[in-house]
Amino acid sequence: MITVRFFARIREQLATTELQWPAIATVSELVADLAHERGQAWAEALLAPQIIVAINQQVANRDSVIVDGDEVAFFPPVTGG
Amino acid sequence: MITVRFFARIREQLATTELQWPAIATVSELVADLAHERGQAWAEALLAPQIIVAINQQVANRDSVIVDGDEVAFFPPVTGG
Amino acid sequence: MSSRFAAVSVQSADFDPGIEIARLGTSADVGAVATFVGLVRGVTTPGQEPAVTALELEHYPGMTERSIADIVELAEQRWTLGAVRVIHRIGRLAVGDRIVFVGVSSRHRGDAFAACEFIMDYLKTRAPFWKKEWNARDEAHWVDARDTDHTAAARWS
Amino acid sequence: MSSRFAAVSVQSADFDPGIEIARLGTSADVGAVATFVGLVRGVTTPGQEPAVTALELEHYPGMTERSIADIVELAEQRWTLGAVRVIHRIGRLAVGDRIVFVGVSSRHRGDAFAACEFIMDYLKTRAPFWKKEWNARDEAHWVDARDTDHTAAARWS
Repeated sequence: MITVRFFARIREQLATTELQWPAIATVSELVADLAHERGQAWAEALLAPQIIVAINQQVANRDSVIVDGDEVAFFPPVTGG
Repeated sequence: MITVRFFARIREQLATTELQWPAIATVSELVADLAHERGQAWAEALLAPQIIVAINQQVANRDSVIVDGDEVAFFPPVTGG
Repeated sequence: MSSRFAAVSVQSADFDPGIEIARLGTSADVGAVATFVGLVRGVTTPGQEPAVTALELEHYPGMTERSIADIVELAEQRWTLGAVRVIHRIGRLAVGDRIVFVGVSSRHRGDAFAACEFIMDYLKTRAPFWKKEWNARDEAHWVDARDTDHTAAARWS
Repeated sequence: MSSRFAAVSVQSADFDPGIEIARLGTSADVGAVATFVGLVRGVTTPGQEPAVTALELEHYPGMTERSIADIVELAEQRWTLGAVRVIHRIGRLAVGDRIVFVGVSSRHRGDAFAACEFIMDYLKTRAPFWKKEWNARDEAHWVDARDTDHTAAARWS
Protein backbone atom coordinates (compact mmCIF):
# COMPACT_ATOMS: atom_id res chain seq x y z
CA MET A 1 0.00 0.00 0.00
CA ILE A 2 0.99 3.60 -0.47
CA THR A 3 -0.21 6.71 1.35
CA VAL A 4 -1.59 9.48 -0.87
CA ARG A 5 -1.92 13.00 0.59
CA PHE A 6 -3.59 16.14 -0.74
CA PHE A 7 -3.00 19.73 0.33
CA ALA A 8 -4.64 23.15 0.11
CA ARG A 9 -6.96 23.75 -2.87
CA ILE A 10 -6.67 20.13 -4.06
CA ARG A 11 -7.50 18.80 -0.61
CA GLU A 12 -10.66 20.93 -0.63
CA GLN A 13 -11.61 20.08 -4.23
CA LEU A 14 -11.34 16.36 -3.53
CA ALA A 15 -12.62 16.61 0.06
CA THR A 16 -9.80 14.23 0.91
CA THR A 17 -6.78 14.75 3.14
CA GLU A 18 -5.23 11.34 2.85
CA LEU A 19 -5.98 7.86 1.53
CA GLN A 20 -4.35 4.44 1.28
CA TRP A 21 -3.98 2.94 -2.18
CA PRO A 22 -2.54 -0.29 -3.59
CA ALA A 23 1.11 0.01 -4.64
CA ILE A 24 1.51 1.06 -8.26
CA ALA A 25 4.51 1.64 -10.57
CA THR A 26 4.56 5.37 -11.34
CA VAL A 27 2.89 8.69 -10.51
CA SER A 28 1.18 8.73 -13.92
CA GLU A 29 -0.33 5.31 -13.28
CA LEU A 30 -1.48 6.36 -9.82
CA VAL A 31 -3.21 9.43 -11.27
CA ALA A 32 -4.86 7.34 -14.02
CA ASP A 33 -6.00 4.80 -11.43
CA LEU A 34 -7.45 7.46 -9.09
CA ALA A 35 -9.18 9.20 -11.99
CA HIS A 36 -10.67 5.92 -13.16
CA GLU A 37 -11.93 4.93 -9.71
CA ARG A 38 -12.99 8.36 -8.42
CA GLY A 39 -14.21 10.10 -11.55
CA GLN A 40 -13.87 13.33 -13.53
CA ALA A 41 -13.27 15.75 -10.63
CA TRP A 42 -10.23 13.74 -9.57
CA ALA A 43 -8.91 13.52 -13.12
CA GLU A 44 -9.17 17.28 -13.55
CA ALA A 45 -7.62 18.12 -10.18
CA LEU A 46 -4.69 15.74 -10.49
CA LEU A 47 -3.97 16.30 -14.18
CA ALA A 48 -3.86 20.11 -13.94
CA PRO A 49 -0.46 21.07 -15.38
CA GLN A 50 0.73 23.23 -12.48
CA ILE A 51 0.12 20.55 -9.83
CA ILE A 52 3.21 19.48 -7.91
CA VAL A 53 3.80 15.90 -6.84
CA ALA A 54 6.15 14.76 -4.09
CA ILE A 55 7.27 11.25 -3.17
CA ASN A 56 8.43 10.77 0.41
CA GLN A 57 8.43 14.58 0.80
CA GLN A 58 10.78 15.20 -2.14
CA VAL A 59 9.50 16.88 -5.30
CA ALA A 60 9.02 14.28 -8.04
CA ASN A 61 7.43 14.16 -11.50
CA ARG A 62 4.85 12.12 -13.41
CA ASP A 63 7.40 9.50 -14.46
CA SER A 64 8.80 8.99 -10.96
CA VAL A 65 8.73 5.42 -9.67
CA ILE A 66 6.66 4.59 -6.59
CA VAL A 67 7.46 1.67 -4.30
CA ASP A 68 5.37 -0.04 -1.66
CA GLY A 69 5.14 2.05 1.51
CA ASP A 70 5.84 5.37 -0.21
CA GLU A 71 4.07 8.60 0.67
CA VAL A 72 2.86 10.42 -2.44
CA ALA A 73 1.52 13.97 -2.16
CA PHE A 74 -0.30 16.27 -4.59
CA PHE A 75 -0.41 20.01 -4.05
CA PRO A 76 -0.79 23.34 -5.89
CA PRO A 77 2.08 25.82 -6.42
CA VAL A 78 3.31 27.06 -3.06
CA THR A 79 2.38 30.52 -1.72
CA GLY A 80 4.19 30.90 1.61
CA GLY A 81 6.54 33.59 2.86
CA MET B 1 36.08 85.29 9.10
CA ILE B 2 35.46 81.68 8.32
CA THR B 3 35.38 78.66 10.62
CA VAL B 4 37.72 75.80 9.68
CA ARG B 5 37.12 72.37 11.23
CA PHE B 6 39.17 69.18 11.23
CA PHE B 7 38.04 65.63 11.95
CA ALA B 8 39.48 62.22 12.85
CA ARG B 9 43.05 61.52 11.73
CA ILE B 10 43.54 65.08 10.42
CA ARG B 11 42.30 66.59 13.68
CA GLU B 12 44.87 64.49 15.54
CA GLN B 13 47.70 65.18 13.09
CA LEU B 14 47.15 68.93 13.35
CA ALA B 15 46.16 68.85 17.03
CA THR B 16 43.39 71.25 16.03
CA THR B 17 39.63 70.78 16.17
CA GLU B 18 38.58 74.18 14.88
CA LEU B 19 40.03 77.61 14.08
CA GLN B 20 38.86 80.97 12.80
CA TRP B 21 40.53 82.32 9.66
CA PRO B 22 40.20 85.45 7.55
CA ALA B 23 37.80 85.04 4.64
CA ILE B 24 39.51 83.85 1.47
CA ALA B 25 38.33 83.11 -2.09
CA THR B 26 38.64 79.34 -2.58
CA VAL B 27 39.51 76.09 -0.81
CA SER B 28 42.86 75.91 -2.64
CA GLU B 29 43.78 79.36 -1.40
CA LEU B 30 42.75 78.51 2.14
CA VAL B 31 44.96 75.39 2.07
CA ALA B 32 47.91 77.37 0.65
CA ASP B 33 47.42 80.04 3.31
CA LEU B 34 47.23 77.52 6.17
CA ALA B 35 50.28 75.63 4.84
CA HIS B 36 52.23 78.91 4.58
CA GLU B 37 51.33 80.07 8.08
CA ARG B 38 51.39 76.73 9.91
CA GLY B 39 54.17 74.84 8.11
CA GLN B 40 54.97 71.52 6.42
CA ALA B 41 52.78 69.21 8.55
CA TRP B 42 49.71 71.25 7.63
CA ALA B 43 50.65 71.31 3.96
CA GLU B 44 51.02 67.52 3.91
CA ALA B 45 47.82 66.82 5.84
CA LEU B 46 45.61 69.17 3.82
CA LEU B 47 47.10 68.41 0.39
CA ALA B 48 46.83 64.60 0.71
CA PRO B 49 44.82 63.54 -2.36
CA GLN B 50 42.17 61.51 -0.55
CA ILE B 51 41.22 64.33 1.86
CA ILE B 52 37.58 65.44 1.63
CA VAL B 53 36.56 69.06 2.02
CA ALA B 54 33.09 70.29 2.91
CA ILE B 55 31.70 73.82 2.85
CA ASN B 56 28.73 74.45 5.12
CA GLN B 57 28.42 70.68 5.61
CA GLN B 58 28.15 69.89 1.88
CA VAL B 59 30.97 68.07 0.09
CA ALA B 60 32.99 70.56 -2.01
CA ASN B 61 36.24 70.53 -3.95
CA ARG B 62 39.47 72.51 -4.13
CA ASP B 63 38.02 75.04 -6.56
CA SER B 64 34.89 75.70 -4.52
CA VAL B 65 34.28 79.32 -3.56
CA ILE B 66 34.25 80.33 0.10
CA VAL B 67 32.35 83.33 1.39
CA ASP B 68 32.62 85.18 4.68
CA GLY B 69 30.95 83.26 7.51
CA ASP B 70 31.30 79.86 5.85
CA GLU B 71 32.20 76.69 7.72
CA VAL B 72 34.94 74.74 5.92
CA ALA B 73 35.82 71.22 7.08
CA PHE B 74 38.64 68.83 6.20
CA PHE B 75 38.38 65.13 6.90
CA PRO B 76 39.69 61.74 5.73
CA PRO B 77 37.57 59.19 3.79
CA VAL B 78 34.64 58.08 5.92
CA THR B 79 34.59 54.70 7.69
CA GLY B 80 31.22 54.47 9.44
CA GLY B 81 28.55 51.83 9.25
CA MET C 1 32.98 30.70 11.60
CA SER C 2 32.75 29.77 15.23
CA SER C 3 29.03 30.06 15.92
CA ARG C 4 27.68 28.31 12.84
CA PHE C 5 24.19 26.93 13.33
CA ALA C 6 21.02 26.86 11.38
CA ALA C 7 17.64 26.61 12.94
CA VAL C 8 14.30 26.28 11.23
CA SER C 9 10.97 26.59 13.03
CA VAL C 10 7.48 26.16 11.63
CA GLN C 11 5.07 27.22 14.34
CA SER C 12 1.70 28.82 15.05
CA ALA C 13 3.18 31.00 17.83
CA ASP C 14 4.44 34.51 17.15
CA PHE C 15 8.17 35.26 17.34
CA ASP C 16 10.26 38.18 18.63
CA PRO C 17 12.53 39.64 15.92
CA GLY C 18 14.58 41.49 18.55
CA ILE C 19 15.46 38.28 20.40
CA GLU C 20 16.28 36.51 17.13
CA ILE C 21 18.60 39.33 16.01
CA ALA C 22 20.36 39.34 19.39
CA ARG C 23 20.98 35.58 19.09
CA LEU C 24 22.34 35.93 15.56
CA GLY C 25 24.93 38.47 16.68
CA THR C 26 26.57 36.70 19.60
CA SER C 27 29.86 35.70 17.94
CA ALA C 28 32.88 38.05 17.95
CA ASP C 29 33.48 37.48 14.23
CA VAL C 30 29.98 38.56 13.20
CA GLY C 31 29.85 42.10 11.84
CA ALA C 32 26.54 41.99 9.99
CA VAL C 33 23.02 40.74 10.65
CA ALA C 34 20.52 41.04 7.80
CA THR C 35 16.92 40.16 8.53
CA PHE C 36 13.55 40.05 6.86
CA VAL C 37 10.12 40.07 8.50
CA GLY C 38 7.05 39.35 6.38
CA LEU C 39 3.67 40.68 7.56
CA VAL C 40 0.04 40.02 6.63
CA ARG C 41 -0.95 42.89 4.35
CA GLY C 42 -4.53 44.12 4.62
CA VAL C 43 -4.59 46.15 1.45
CA THR C 44 -4.63 44.45 -1.92
CA THR C 45 -4.09 46.18 -5.25
CA PRO C 46 -5.87 49.56 -4.95
CA GLY C 47 -9.32 49.59 -6.56
CA GLN C 48 -9.42 45.84 -6.96
CA GLU C 49 -10.67 43.28 -4.46
CA PRO C 50 -11.95 44.06 -0.96
CA ALA C 51 -9.30 44.29 1.74
CA VAL C 52 -7.91 41.12 3.25
CA THR C 53 -8.92 40.63 6.89
CA ALA C 54 -7.21 37.35 7.75
CA LEU C 55 -4.98 34.64 6.39
CA GLU C 56 -4.71 30.91 6.99
CA LEU C 57 -1.45 29.13 6.34
CA GLU C 58 -1.40 25.43 5.58
CA HIS C 59 1.83 23.44 5.31
CA TYR C 60 3.11 19.91 4.74
CA PRO C 61 4.56 18.85 8.11
CA GLY C 62 8.00 17.36 7.66
CA MET C 63 8.48 18.31 4.02
CA THR C 64 8.16 22.02 4.83
CA GLU C 65 10.88 21.96 7.50
CA ARG C 66 13.16 19.86 5.33
CA SER C 67 12.74 22.03 2.26
CA ILE C 68 13.62 25.15 4.28
CA ALA C 69 16.68 23.37 5.73
CA ASP C 70 17.72 22.51 2.13
CA ILE C 71 17.36 26.17 1.12
CA VAL C 72 19.49 27.26 4.10
CA GLU C 73 22.12 24.69 3.11
CA LEU C 74 22.21 26.07 -0.44
CA ALA C 75 22.79 29.55 0.99
CA GLU C 76 25.56 28.28 3.28
CA GLN C 77 27.32 26.68 0.31
CA ARG C 78 27.11 29.89 -1.66
CA TRP C 79 28.09 32.53 0.91
CA THR C 80 30.27 32.70 4.02
CA LEU C 81 27.69 32.81 6.78
CA GLY C 82 27.67 32.77 10.56
CA ALA C 83 24.24 31.78 11.79
CA VAL C 84 20.95 31.44 9.93
CA ARG C 85 17.48 31.48 11.47
CA VAL C 86 14.16 30.89 9.69
CA ILE C 87 10.76 31.00 11.39
CA HIS C 88 7.51 30.56 9.47
CA ARG C 89 4.12 30.73 11.10
CA ILE C 90 1.14 28.51 10.24
CA GLY C 91 -2.56 28.64 11.05
CA ARG C 92 -4.79 31.69 11.18
CA LEU C 93 -3.20 35.15 11.16
CA ALA C 94 -4.70 38.64 11.25
CA VAL C 95 -3.69 41.70 9.23
CA GLY C 96 -0.42 43.11 10.55
CA ASP C 97 0.66 39.78 12.07
CA ARG C 98 4.19 38.55 11.43
CA ILE C 99 4.31 35.58 9.03
CA VAL C 100 7.96 34.88 8.43
CA PHE C 101 11.41 35.73 9.80
CA VAL C 102 14.68 35.16 7.99
CA GLY C 103 17.88 36.27 9.73
CA VAL C 104 21.44 35.77 8.55
CA SER C 105 24.67 36.80 10.25
CA SER C 106 28.05 37.04 8.60
CA ARG C 107 31.41 38.78 8.81
CA HIS C 108 30.45 41.22 6.09
CA ARG C 109 27.17 42.75 5.04
CA GLY C 110 27.25 41.68 1.38
CA ASP C 111 27.00 37.99 2.23
CA ALA C 112 24.36 38.58 4.90
CA PHE C 113 22.10 40.62 2.58
CA ALA C 114 22.46 38.26 -0.38
CA ALA C 115 21.82 35.09 1.65
CA CYS C 116 18.81 36.63 3.41
CA GLU C 117 17.15 37.64 0.16
CA PHE C 118 18.06 34.32 -1.51
CA ILE C 119 16.46 32.35 1.33
CA MET C 120 13.26 34.44 1.11
CA ASP C 121 13.07 34.07 -2.69
CA TYR C 122 13.59 30.31 -2.54
CA LEU C 123 11.26 29.85 0.42
CA LYS C 124 8.50 31.64 -1.53
CA THR C 125 8.80 29.25 -4.47
CA ARG C 126 9.95 25.96 -2.91
CA ALA C 127 8.70 25.52 0.65
CA PRO C 128 5.25 23.87 0.79
CA PHE C 129 3.04 26.52 2.37
CA TRP C 130 -0.33 27.63 1.04
CA LYS C 131 -2.18 30.81 1.91
CA LYS C 132 -5.93 31.16 2.10
CA GLU C 133 -7.24 34.72 2.40
CA TRP C 134 -10.42 36.02 3.97
CA ASN C 135 -11.76 39.38 2.84
CA ALA C 136 -14.09 41.98 4.37
CA ARG C 137 -17.11 40.14 2.83
CA ASP C 138 -15.93 36.98 4.67
CA GLU C 139 -15.16 35.22 1.40
CA ALA C 140 -12.23 32.81 1.45
CA HIS C 141 -10.00 32.05 -1.48
CA TRP C 142 -6.67 30.35 -2.05
CA VAL C 143 -3.91 32.75 -3.00
CA ASP C 144 -2.44 32.15 -6.45
CA ALA C 145 1.30 31.76 -6.90
CA ARG C 146 2.85 34.89 -8.39
CA ASP C 147 5.07 34.98 -11.47
CA THR C 148 7.16 37.72 -9.83
CA ASP C 149 8.18 35.25 -7.10
CA HIS C 150 9.46 32.83 -9.71
CA THR C 151 11.31 35.63 -11.49
CA ALA C 152 12.89 36.62 -8.17
CA ALA C 153 14.01 33.06 -7.46
CA ALA C 154 15.28 32.51 -11.02
CA ARG C 155 17.84 35.31 -10.83
CA TRP C 156 19.93 33.28 -8.33
CA SER C 157 20.49 30.38 -10.73
CA MET D 1 1.91 54.70 1.22
CA SER D 2 0.04 55.91 4.24
CA SER D 3 2.67 55.66 6.97
CA ARG D 4 5.58 57.27 5.18
CA PHE D 5 8.17 58.72 7.50
CA ALA D 6 11.90 58.72 7.70
CA ALA D 7 13.78 59.10 10.92
CA VAL D 8 17.50 59.39 11.39
CA SER D 9 19.23 59.19 14.79
CA VAL D 10 22.91 59.62 15.58
CA GLN D 11 23.35 58.72 19.23
CA SER D 12 25.69 57.19 21.79
CA ALA D 13 22.88 55.13 23.34
CA ASP D 14 22.17 51.58 22.22
CA PHE D 15 18.97 50.78 20.31
CA ASP D 16 16.49 47.89 20.31
CA PRO D 17 16.11 46.27 16.86
CA GLY D 18 12.90 44.52 17.96
CA ILE D 19 11.19 47.81 18.84
CA GLU D 20 12.38 49.41 15.60
CA ILE D 21 11.07 46.51 13.50
CA ALA D 22 7.71 46.63 15.28
CA ARG D 23 7.42 50.37 14.52
CA LEU D 24 8.29 49.84 10.86
CA GLY D 25 5.48 47.31 10.44
CA THR D 26 2.49 49.20 11.81
CA SER D 27 0.77 50.06 8.53
CA ALA D 28 -1.76 47.67 6.94
CA ASP D 29 -0.14 48.07 3.52
CA VAL D 30 3.31 47.00 4.71
CA GLY D 31 4.12 43.40 3.82
CA ALA D 32 7.90 43.47 4.17
CA VAL D 33 10.44 44.80 6.65
CA ALA D 34 14.11 44.40 5.73
CA THR D 35 16.68 45.36 8.32
CA PHE D 36 20.39 45.44 8.85
CA VAL D 37 22.30 45.55 12.13
CA GLY D 38 26.04 46.21 12.11
CA LEU D 39 28.12 44.99 15.05
CA VAL D 40 31.66 45.65 16.32
CA ARG D 41 33.73 42.69 15.13
CA GLY D 42 36.51 41.54 17.45
CA VAL D 43 38.33 39.37 14.95
CA THR D 44 40.29 40.92 12.10
CA THR D 45 41.71 39.02 9.13
CA PRO D 46 42.95 35.69 10.58
CA GLY D 47 46.71 35.61 11.21
CA GLN D 48 47.08 39.34 10.78
CA GLU D 49 46.74 42.02 13.43
CA PRO D 50 45.82 41.42 17.07
CA ALA D 51 42.10 41.30 17.81
CA VAL D 52 40.13 44.50 18.11
CA THR D 53 38.91 45.17 21.65
CA ALA D 54 37.06 48.46 21.25
CA LEU D 55 36.03 51.08 18.73
CA GLU D 56 35.51 54.82 18.92
CA LEU D 57 33.23 56.52 16.44
CA GLU D 58 33.66 60.21 15.62
CA HIS D 59 31.19 62.12 13.47
CA TYR D 60 30.49 65.60 12.11
CA PRO D 61 27.41 66.79 14.02
CA GLY D 62 24.85 68.22 11.63
CA MET D 63 26.51 67.10 8.41
CA THR D 64 26.25 63.43 9.42
CA GLU D 65 22.51 63.58 10.08
CA ARG D 66 21.89 65.56 6.90
CA SER D 67 23.94 63.24 4.71
CA ILE D 68 22.02 60.21 6.01
CA ALA D 69 18.71 62.01 5.39
CA ASP D 70 19.90 62.69 1.81
CA ILE D 71 20.71 58.99 1.34
CA VAL D 72 17.26 58.02 2.63
CA GLU D 73 15.69 60.51 0.22
CA LEU D 74 17.60 58.97 -2.70
CA ALA D 75 16.27 55.55 -1.68
CA GLU D 76 12.70 56.88 -1.43
CA GLN D 77 12.95 58.32 -4.94
CA ARG D 78 14.22 55.02 -6.29
CA TRP D 79 11.90 52.48 -4.62
CA THR D 80 8.35 52.43 -3.28
CA LEU D 81 8.91 52.48 0.45
CA GLY D 82 6.79 52.68 3.57
CA ALA D 83 8.92 53.78 6.50
CA VAL D 84 12.69 54.08 6.80
CA ARG D 85 14.67 54.17 10.04
CA VAL D 86 18.42 54.72 10.42
CA ILE D 87 20.27 54.73 13.75
CA HIS D 88 24.04 55.13 13.99
CA ARG D 89 25.91 55.08 17.27
CA ILE D 90 28.87 57.29 18.14
CA GLY D 91 31.48 57.26 20.91
CA ARG D 92 33.21 54.25 22.43
CA LEU D 93 31.86 50.77 21.66
CA ALA D 94 32.96 47.29 22.75
CA VAL D 95 33.23 44.13 20.65
CA GLY D 96 29.77 42.75 19.95
CA ASP D 97 28.07 46.12 20.44
CA ARG D 98 25.55 47.27 17.86
CA ILE D 99 26.85 50.14 15.67
CA VAL D 100 24.19 50.75 13.08
CA PHE D 101 20.57 49.91 12.29
CA VAL D 102 18.89 50.36 8.92
CA GLY D 103 15.26 49.28 8.59
CA VAL D 104 13.00 49.68 5.58
CA SER D 105 9.37 48.68 5.21
CA SER D 106 7.51 48.33 1.94
CA ARG D 107 4.61 46.55 0.30
CA HIS D 108 6.90 44.01 -1.29
CA ARG D 109 10.19 42.49 -0.24
CA GLY D 110 12.19 43.37 -3.36
CA ASP D 111 11.97 47.11 -2.66
CA ALA D 112 12.63 46.68 1.05
CA PHE D 113 15.77 44.56 0.51
CA ALA D 114 17.19 46.78 -2.23
CA ALA D 115 16.62 50.04 -0.35
CA CYS D 116 18.06 48.63 2.90
CA GLU D 117 21.26 47.50 1.18
CA PHE D 118 21.50 50.73 -0.85
CA ILE D 119 21.25 52.85 2.31
CA MET D 120 23.96 50.80 4.04
CA ASP D 121 26.28 51.00 1.01
CA TYR D 122 25.83 54.75 0.66
CA LEU D 123 26.08 55.37 4.40
CA LYS D 124 29.43 53.52 4.45
CA THR D 125 30.89 55.77 1.74
CA ARG D 126 29.10 59.11 2.23
CA ALA D 127 28.12 59.73 5.84
CA PRO D 128 30.90 61.44 7.83
CA PHE D 129 31.79 58.90 10.51
CA TRP D 130 35.30 57.77 11.37
CA LYS D 131 36.29 54.66 13.30
CA LYS D 132 39.29 54.36 15.58
CA GLU D 133 40.13 50.85 16.72
CA TRP D 134 41.86 49.66 19.88
CA ASN D 135 43.54 46.26 19.88
CA ALA D 136 44.57 43.78 22.57
CA ARG D 137 47.93 45.59 22.96
CA ASP D 138 46.00 48.82 23.66
CA GLU D 139 47.24 50.41 20.44
CA ALA D 140 44.82 52.78 18.71
CA HIS D 141 44.66 53.37 14.98
CA TRP D 142 42.26 54.98 12.56
CA VAL D 143 40.47 52.51 10.31
CA ASP D 144 41.23 52.94 6.60
CA ALA D 145 38.41 53.24 4.10
CA ARG D 146 37.93 50.02 2.13
CA ASP D 147 37.83 49.77 -1.65
CA THR D 148 35.14 47.09 -1.35
CA ASP D 149 32.80 49.67 0.20
CA HIS D 150 33.27 51.96 -2.79
CA THR D 151 32.71 49.05 -5.16
CA ALA D 152 29.50 48.19 -3.28
CA ALA D 153 28.23 51.77 -3.49
CA ALA D 154 29.21 52.16 -7.17
CA ARG D 155 26.94 49.31 -8.33
CA TRP D 156 23.85 51.42 -7.55
CA SER D 157 24.80 54.21 -9.97
